[in-house]
Amino acid sequence: MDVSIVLILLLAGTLVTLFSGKSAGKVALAFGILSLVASIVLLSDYNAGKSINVLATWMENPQIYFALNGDGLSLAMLLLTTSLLPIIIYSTFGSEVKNPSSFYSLILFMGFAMAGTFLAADGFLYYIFWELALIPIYFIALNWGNGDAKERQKAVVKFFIYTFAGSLFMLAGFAYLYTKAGNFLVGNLSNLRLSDQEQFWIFLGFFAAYAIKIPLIPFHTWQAAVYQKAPTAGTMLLSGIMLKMGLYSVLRWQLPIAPYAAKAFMATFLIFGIAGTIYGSIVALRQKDLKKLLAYSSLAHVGLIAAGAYTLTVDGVRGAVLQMISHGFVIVGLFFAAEVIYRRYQTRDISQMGGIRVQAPKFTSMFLILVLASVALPTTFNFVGEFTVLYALSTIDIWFAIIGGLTIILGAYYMLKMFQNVMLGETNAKPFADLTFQEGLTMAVIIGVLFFFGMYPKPINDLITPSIQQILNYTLKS
Amino acid sequence: MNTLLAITGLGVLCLLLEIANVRKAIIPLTIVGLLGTLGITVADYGKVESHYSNMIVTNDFSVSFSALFVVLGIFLIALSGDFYRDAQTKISDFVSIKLFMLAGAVAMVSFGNLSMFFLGIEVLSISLYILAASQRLNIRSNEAGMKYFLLGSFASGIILFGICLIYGAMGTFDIVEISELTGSAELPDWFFIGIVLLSIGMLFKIAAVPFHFWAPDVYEGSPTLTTALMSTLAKVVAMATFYKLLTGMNANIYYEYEIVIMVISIASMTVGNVMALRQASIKRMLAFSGVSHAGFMLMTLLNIKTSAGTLLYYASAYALAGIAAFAIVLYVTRNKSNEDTYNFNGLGKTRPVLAAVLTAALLSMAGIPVFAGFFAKFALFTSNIQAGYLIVVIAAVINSIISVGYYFKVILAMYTQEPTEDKKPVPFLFYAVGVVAILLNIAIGLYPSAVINLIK
Amino acid sequence: MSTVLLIFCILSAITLATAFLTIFTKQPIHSAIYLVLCFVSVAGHYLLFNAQFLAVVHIIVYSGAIMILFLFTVMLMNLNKEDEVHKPRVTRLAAGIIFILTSLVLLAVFIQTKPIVGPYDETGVDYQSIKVLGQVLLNEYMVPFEFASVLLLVAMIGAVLLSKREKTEKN
Amino acid sequence: MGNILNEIGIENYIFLSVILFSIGVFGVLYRRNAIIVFMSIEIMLNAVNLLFVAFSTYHQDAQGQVFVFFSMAVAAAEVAVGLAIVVSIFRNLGSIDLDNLKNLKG
Amino acid sequence: MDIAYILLLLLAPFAGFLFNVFFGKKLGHNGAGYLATFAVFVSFLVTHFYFVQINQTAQPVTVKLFDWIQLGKFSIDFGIVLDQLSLLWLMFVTGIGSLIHLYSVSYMHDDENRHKFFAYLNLFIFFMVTLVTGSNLLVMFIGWEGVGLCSYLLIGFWYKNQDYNDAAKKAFIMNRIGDLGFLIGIFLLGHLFGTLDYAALKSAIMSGAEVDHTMLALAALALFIGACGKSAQIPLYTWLPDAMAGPTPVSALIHAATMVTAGIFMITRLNFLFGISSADMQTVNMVIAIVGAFTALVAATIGLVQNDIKKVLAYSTVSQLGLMFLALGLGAYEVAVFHVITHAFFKACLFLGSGSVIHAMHGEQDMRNMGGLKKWMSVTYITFLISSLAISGIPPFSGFFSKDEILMTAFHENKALWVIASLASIMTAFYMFRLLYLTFFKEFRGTDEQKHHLHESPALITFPLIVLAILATVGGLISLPGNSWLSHYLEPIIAYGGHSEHHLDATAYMLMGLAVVGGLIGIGIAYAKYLKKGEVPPADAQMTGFHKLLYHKYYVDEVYDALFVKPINAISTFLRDTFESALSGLVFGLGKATNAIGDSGKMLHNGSIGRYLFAFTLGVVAIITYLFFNKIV
Repeated sequence: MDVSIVLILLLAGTLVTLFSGKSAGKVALAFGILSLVASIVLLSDYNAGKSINVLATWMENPQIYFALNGDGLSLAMLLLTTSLLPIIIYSTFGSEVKNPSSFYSLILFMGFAMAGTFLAADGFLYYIFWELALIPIYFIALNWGNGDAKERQKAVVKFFIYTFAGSLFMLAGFAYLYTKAGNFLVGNLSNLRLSDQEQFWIFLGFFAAYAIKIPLIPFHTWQAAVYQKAPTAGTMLLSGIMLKMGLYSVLRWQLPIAPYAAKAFMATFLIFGIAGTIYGSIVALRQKDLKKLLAYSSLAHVGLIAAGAYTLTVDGVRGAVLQMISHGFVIVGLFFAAEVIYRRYQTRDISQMGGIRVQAPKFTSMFLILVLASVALPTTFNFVGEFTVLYALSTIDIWFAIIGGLTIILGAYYMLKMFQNVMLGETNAKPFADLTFQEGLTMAVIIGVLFFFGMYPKPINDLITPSIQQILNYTLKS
Repeated sequence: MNTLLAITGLGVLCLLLEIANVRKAIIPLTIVGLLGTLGITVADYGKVESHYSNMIVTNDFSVSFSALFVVLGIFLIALSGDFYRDAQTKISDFVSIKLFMLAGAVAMVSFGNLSMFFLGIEVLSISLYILAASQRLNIRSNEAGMKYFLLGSFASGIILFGICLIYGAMGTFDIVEISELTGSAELPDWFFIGIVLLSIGMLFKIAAVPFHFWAPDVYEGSPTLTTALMSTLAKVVAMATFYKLLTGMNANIYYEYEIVIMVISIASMTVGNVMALRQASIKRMLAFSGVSHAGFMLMTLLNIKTSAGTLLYYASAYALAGIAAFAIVLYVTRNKSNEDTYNFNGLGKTRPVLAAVLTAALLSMAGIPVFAGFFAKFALFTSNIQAGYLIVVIAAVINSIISVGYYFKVILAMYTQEPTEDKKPVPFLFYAVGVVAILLNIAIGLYPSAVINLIK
Repeated sequence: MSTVLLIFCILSAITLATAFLTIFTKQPIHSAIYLVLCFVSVAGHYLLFNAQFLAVVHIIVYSGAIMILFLFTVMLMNLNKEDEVHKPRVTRLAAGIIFILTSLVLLAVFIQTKPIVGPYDETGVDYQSIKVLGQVLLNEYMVPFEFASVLLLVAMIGAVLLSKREKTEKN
Repeated sequence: MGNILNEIGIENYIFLSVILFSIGVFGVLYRRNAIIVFMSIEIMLNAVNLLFVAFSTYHQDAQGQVFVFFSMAVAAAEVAVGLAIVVSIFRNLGSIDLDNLKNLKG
Repeated sequence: MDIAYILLLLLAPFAGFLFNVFFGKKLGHNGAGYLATFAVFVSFLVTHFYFVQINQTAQPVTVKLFDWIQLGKFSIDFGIVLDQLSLLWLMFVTGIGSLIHLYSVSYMHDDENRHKFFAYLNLFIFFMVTLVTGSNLLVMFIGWEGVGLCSYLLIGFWYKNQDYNDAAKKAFIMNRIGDLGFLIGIFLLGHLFGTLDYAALKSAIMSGAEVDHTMLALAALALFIGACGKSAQIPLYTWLPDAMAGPTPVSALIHAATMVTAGIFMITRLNFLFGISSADMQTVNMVIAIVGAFTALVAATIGLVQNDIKKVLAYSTVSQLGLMFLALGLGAYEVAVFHVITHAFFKACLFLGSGSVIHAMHGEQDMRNMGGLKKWMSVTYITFLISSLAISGIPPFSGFFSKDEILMTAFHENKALWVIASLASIMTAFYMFRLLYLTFFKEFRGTDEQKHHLHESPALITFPLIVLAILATVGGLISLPGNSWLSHYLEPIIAYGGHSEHHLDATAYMLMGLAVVGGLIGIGIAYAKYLKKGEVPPADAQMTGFHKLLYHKYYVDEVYDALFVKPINAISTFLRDTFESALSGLVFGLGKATNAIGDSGKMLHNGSIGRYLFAFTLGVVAIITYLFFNKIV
């Protein structure tokens, strides 16, 4: 069995779901779970030392391979995708979805594209998946989003054009690499001996794509608006998985291909990342819209992750990957909590909330756990990542750790403030039913994952470390 | 040669069928005939032959492009049936003009002598003048025809002048002889002036800046089917011919000339895209988009030795997307007085398949993966980086970004606006043409090498 | 100055002058007549080259067919009065400048080119009699010749298509 | 029969042709009357035809003259179609003033 | 076997927590409370078992549960160490914890969310146990943050009141400031030594490996900042008084006896680091001592004028913690530990006593509305009195011994600090008796309604009071001057031999005398002022001058607010409203500009054939000119 099975499953799911009418959600969930199972089987194959890679010639001229690599890093991201996908699909079951077959089909398609992005070992293939992921989310946000239609269009189109713009520069970079290497295989590209100047431009070209996708400040302006306008499932896909595409790509493509530039720019991008962390935290403080607040919190987190990745140390990168995975889960959970509230109050305006705890103790507890996980309380998965990243930063320069570490203060500040304003206080006049079984299960699964890996991150760690080591070997080779 | 004969024969057959009063049979018969022609054309693949004193040559280039033209021709003729439903009496005229035009197009890519080229381009142009003005009670159509005619004859004059100077320099019209002579030291300067004038004429035909002014007006005013024809077939034909002229005559393109092409290419992309942003009429928008695609296709000339395959691929991708898009535009603007974007409101709800086809077509034009337009752009980028023209690539990248803006305007209208009217029935052929064209587009998007390696 | 050159000069002067007058004359009819004169002078040039057949064809096609078509149209539209409003002064001025510019640039380009050195070929072989032309046209150039028929066919269909009254029009 | 160009020079023909061509261009730009504009285009084509013949003599080659036939055919075809368009515009608009044709813009 | 016991120790409270969270509501009226108490008591028993064992063997028990986090240079396991220090701490954490749980059963019996309260308390014990028993800094950090979380949950237990929630949030965030310091310290140590394990760190440091001593001192300073946050030292102390918003047992357990001593625990745990004799480290120690002394003084001055019964106790706690830090800074770790223990006894007793009072007064906390309560609440009164005497340093109560040790150390090391500490002690005596007099003596000043309901608390409340009062009385025995069991017990822990025990010479006796006299003076002033003159503190509005300054806690909260909170919020608002939209506008602006160009381009395409032809011709001319006049081919 090789990794293409997941892609085939997801693509098949897309098609089947498209034609399954009212039961689309269940079909999609089934395919999501199937792909999760497949990924787990793949994982065990990988751990057993079996090859799960795919390498087939797609075209002779230009030399393009259908190459999928399942190394530890890719598998970790694949697992993140395939485990979040069923959760996201399941999470929508509580709300009315118009035109469900298209909706779920688009979600699966997006999963397909994202999984492909994580697996692709051929630059061309990778780029195709990368761009492909943009289309479903565009339609999901456009058609199933909320808020004023005009505003939504503006935000979504901006998002699309902006991210597309960034990736085109990456495409130009790939085109250049192709002329040098004659194919797109990541191994070959990493082995290219590019001149410093070439690396500089390639790095910048890739950076344009990744900085917008991740997003790093000041390229983040699309983020909050889209998160706010997209339907929650879309926001989850965006924040839970798609953001990680950019971060993953930094590791997989940007660093090994342009190692000199990576080293030369390291400090700059560390500062970018850390500045984003602080900036995101501060802006989040005064947000009125719950989803926007979470968007900025996400901005803060990915800034730190990016900083971790750019430390070019094993710890930093490993922390970044751990943090990517944990952030994926926690942010999905948080957005789901926002959705739970929205289902009952039909608003995301924080000022209209408050006093929910009295009526919904189960929800409160779960929400609080997610909030705490997001502020990286020890024993949660997020702590492991954040600790590792901050530690790596401290080995570069203790000031990076101190300033980056401000996020644990500011993060606590805005998250708890949000929690207080949303959940606590005098009983809200509007009734608030506690979690349904479906909602509770969704959140419980996420929380379970967060705690389990918070206490026992070793499996993931063991999975990703060899590939990270390998990437850094490429990057740090002189 | 066979292709040319077959198509011309079909054209005459059309006229005969009209006389025989079997109008209904015209379109099906033509399509079948064209499919046969396609077979004849493809059968020639791999041969290198010349016919009749080297007037017509058959090689991979001509066969591949001819096949593309025939395919496009089939689509366009398939759409004609419904489009001319109010002018049944003239249907044979329309179809035969299109067939003759197709013959002109084939002649343009398979010429071995400049006279064939000139006649081919004139057949094509005159057919287009006629088709543009063919709604003779519609002043807009008249105006479009007039504009196209005037500017087109003007350009023909310049092309003719160019041919004349080449003849003056070489003493022959045969491109093989010309290309042999270009190697000699005693090359009169007239040759280059001739090439430049010829190029200008061709730049006009493909609507490159600053010779593009006719395009939006003519596209807008012409009957929509004609617009489809112009923006797909005519543009691709002109570009292929331009390419063939330069390579066939071994015009030994020198640096300054490349600079000019580069500047025009960048200008076309930029002007086309920026202007397209603010157009209310979708036909006008597609016209400007066509201008920008002309700029993209011009990029192939900067790496002329190796980019024939790329050009073929880009042309196919662009034309197929264009056909698919126009099939939907034709449906939507049926019985409408204009082609403004608001007509597309809510198409995603009333006609999801058509909307999906149009969306895919626009995405292809914007260069989003799996659609052929993406790979086309990518191939262009690669070939231009190879040639060292990074600036063009960067300009192309920036322009691709701008282009998303207007393509998405239509997509937005389809999916986010409420429908303004009830469903109308969709003629089967519209569905068929749109879906088949976009499937072809996706197919070559997934297997680019199938097309890109046709011309070695 | 040889006679031939003198004839050339005179013919050229006539050609250019009539061409100008075609454009400057306000009356369309007069324009047409000047154009005929222009064509005739061009035919004179052909004769100077000893291309008699071409000259004859030229007269027949241009002065005979094309000009008649023009005149017919002018008459049809009843345009033979000075009702044409001139373009704005600026446009006319610009047109003049462009004219001068174009001619100067083109002339300069050709002046700059490498001058033709040595005497011109004089093969003495007949290359422009009807016989030779016919052979070339129907042997070597058979395909284009046939293709020209397609062109004319298209033009014919087109002209008919554009002028034929449609049935709906009658109602 | 000597080559006449020995006495006149091909350059002179080129110049004549260029000027005639430019006059044609000028006419196209200068006039509003569609018919006169057509005539100007005919002048342009004639200028080229003249040059073809001159080159034909220059090379002592018949092909140039044969090409002139094609050129004439093209000219005739163009005029036929062009005039048809003019007539149909005249029927619709009552005028053949090119400056009135500004419905399509923007 | 050890593993099973240790898991029992660790997981009994956690199991209690889980059980109470999920099923607490179904356990009947007091079921949750008893269950929770039982869970903690199990822990206490296990602790006791090990405590006895270590007293015999003196061998610490170490257990590695599993690998937790891997870093490039080292990995961090989840390990437990039961040595003298942790067992000592566990003894009073679980011991006092059990008592307070028991107390709470009665105290909280009217609250509808009792089961949650007990769940949180159990969770707190769990984290506290983790904090104390962890074998490396990161496991301690789990407990460290965990107890902070429980503190947050319990301060904001009455979540309908947003002021309480604010207090909870404030506690959490101020703790997090300290936590950042803690983390930085961890990073530095990890980076320097490649381990976070105490034993490994200790041997690395003790072996005298070449390390950057400045970095070590920085690490120590960072860790101290962490301790400041948790143990409410200047400048991070303001959360603790606000934390009194929580139910009183919480204040007793978390904000007096256990959690706030975590900072002292940490520094004692790392005494091998803090005790290094390098110049830089001495500076750090000096900082600790000075911060401690000033915290003691400042908090005591504020305590002088507070009218909320719990606020007084809170400032008293801050002040006492300051004294402990003073001892730490002076290198007298076992003295600090001693004071921690005695303080845990009498302060828990005081808080519980105040809780008993508040319970009787139906939530009233303002002493101005109390008075004469000893008539109704004799047990509470007596235990309260004992504890007050203990905290005031009156022999033979426990506080006397521990406080005296601190003062004595200060006297030997630094006279100025001794003066400050002594002043703080005098003030302590004063405000404690002010509290006592205002609450229990004179006439009742509350409403008749309240008076009607006054009663002694039930046995479940008084029993812990009595136990704690006894402990507060005899607690001093564990470290009698000259013959300290505690010093002996802690010997294996103290890396540098501890500080030399004070000989009972004349100076020592004189100092003891001075301290007692000081305490008596404080009590005397309070007696004169509140009992004899019968003064009642003025209403808030009538306060003036220094009094007002003190009453408003030197306006520190306001200053912090103005310095940090408001600016950050203002920046946030600015970024949200102005900067973000500007940035967004920039991106949109590019689009708009392109659109504008497109619009103006429309004027170029004005439909005129003439213009098109002009452009055409000009294009031709331009191209030809460029090509043929630039460079001739």
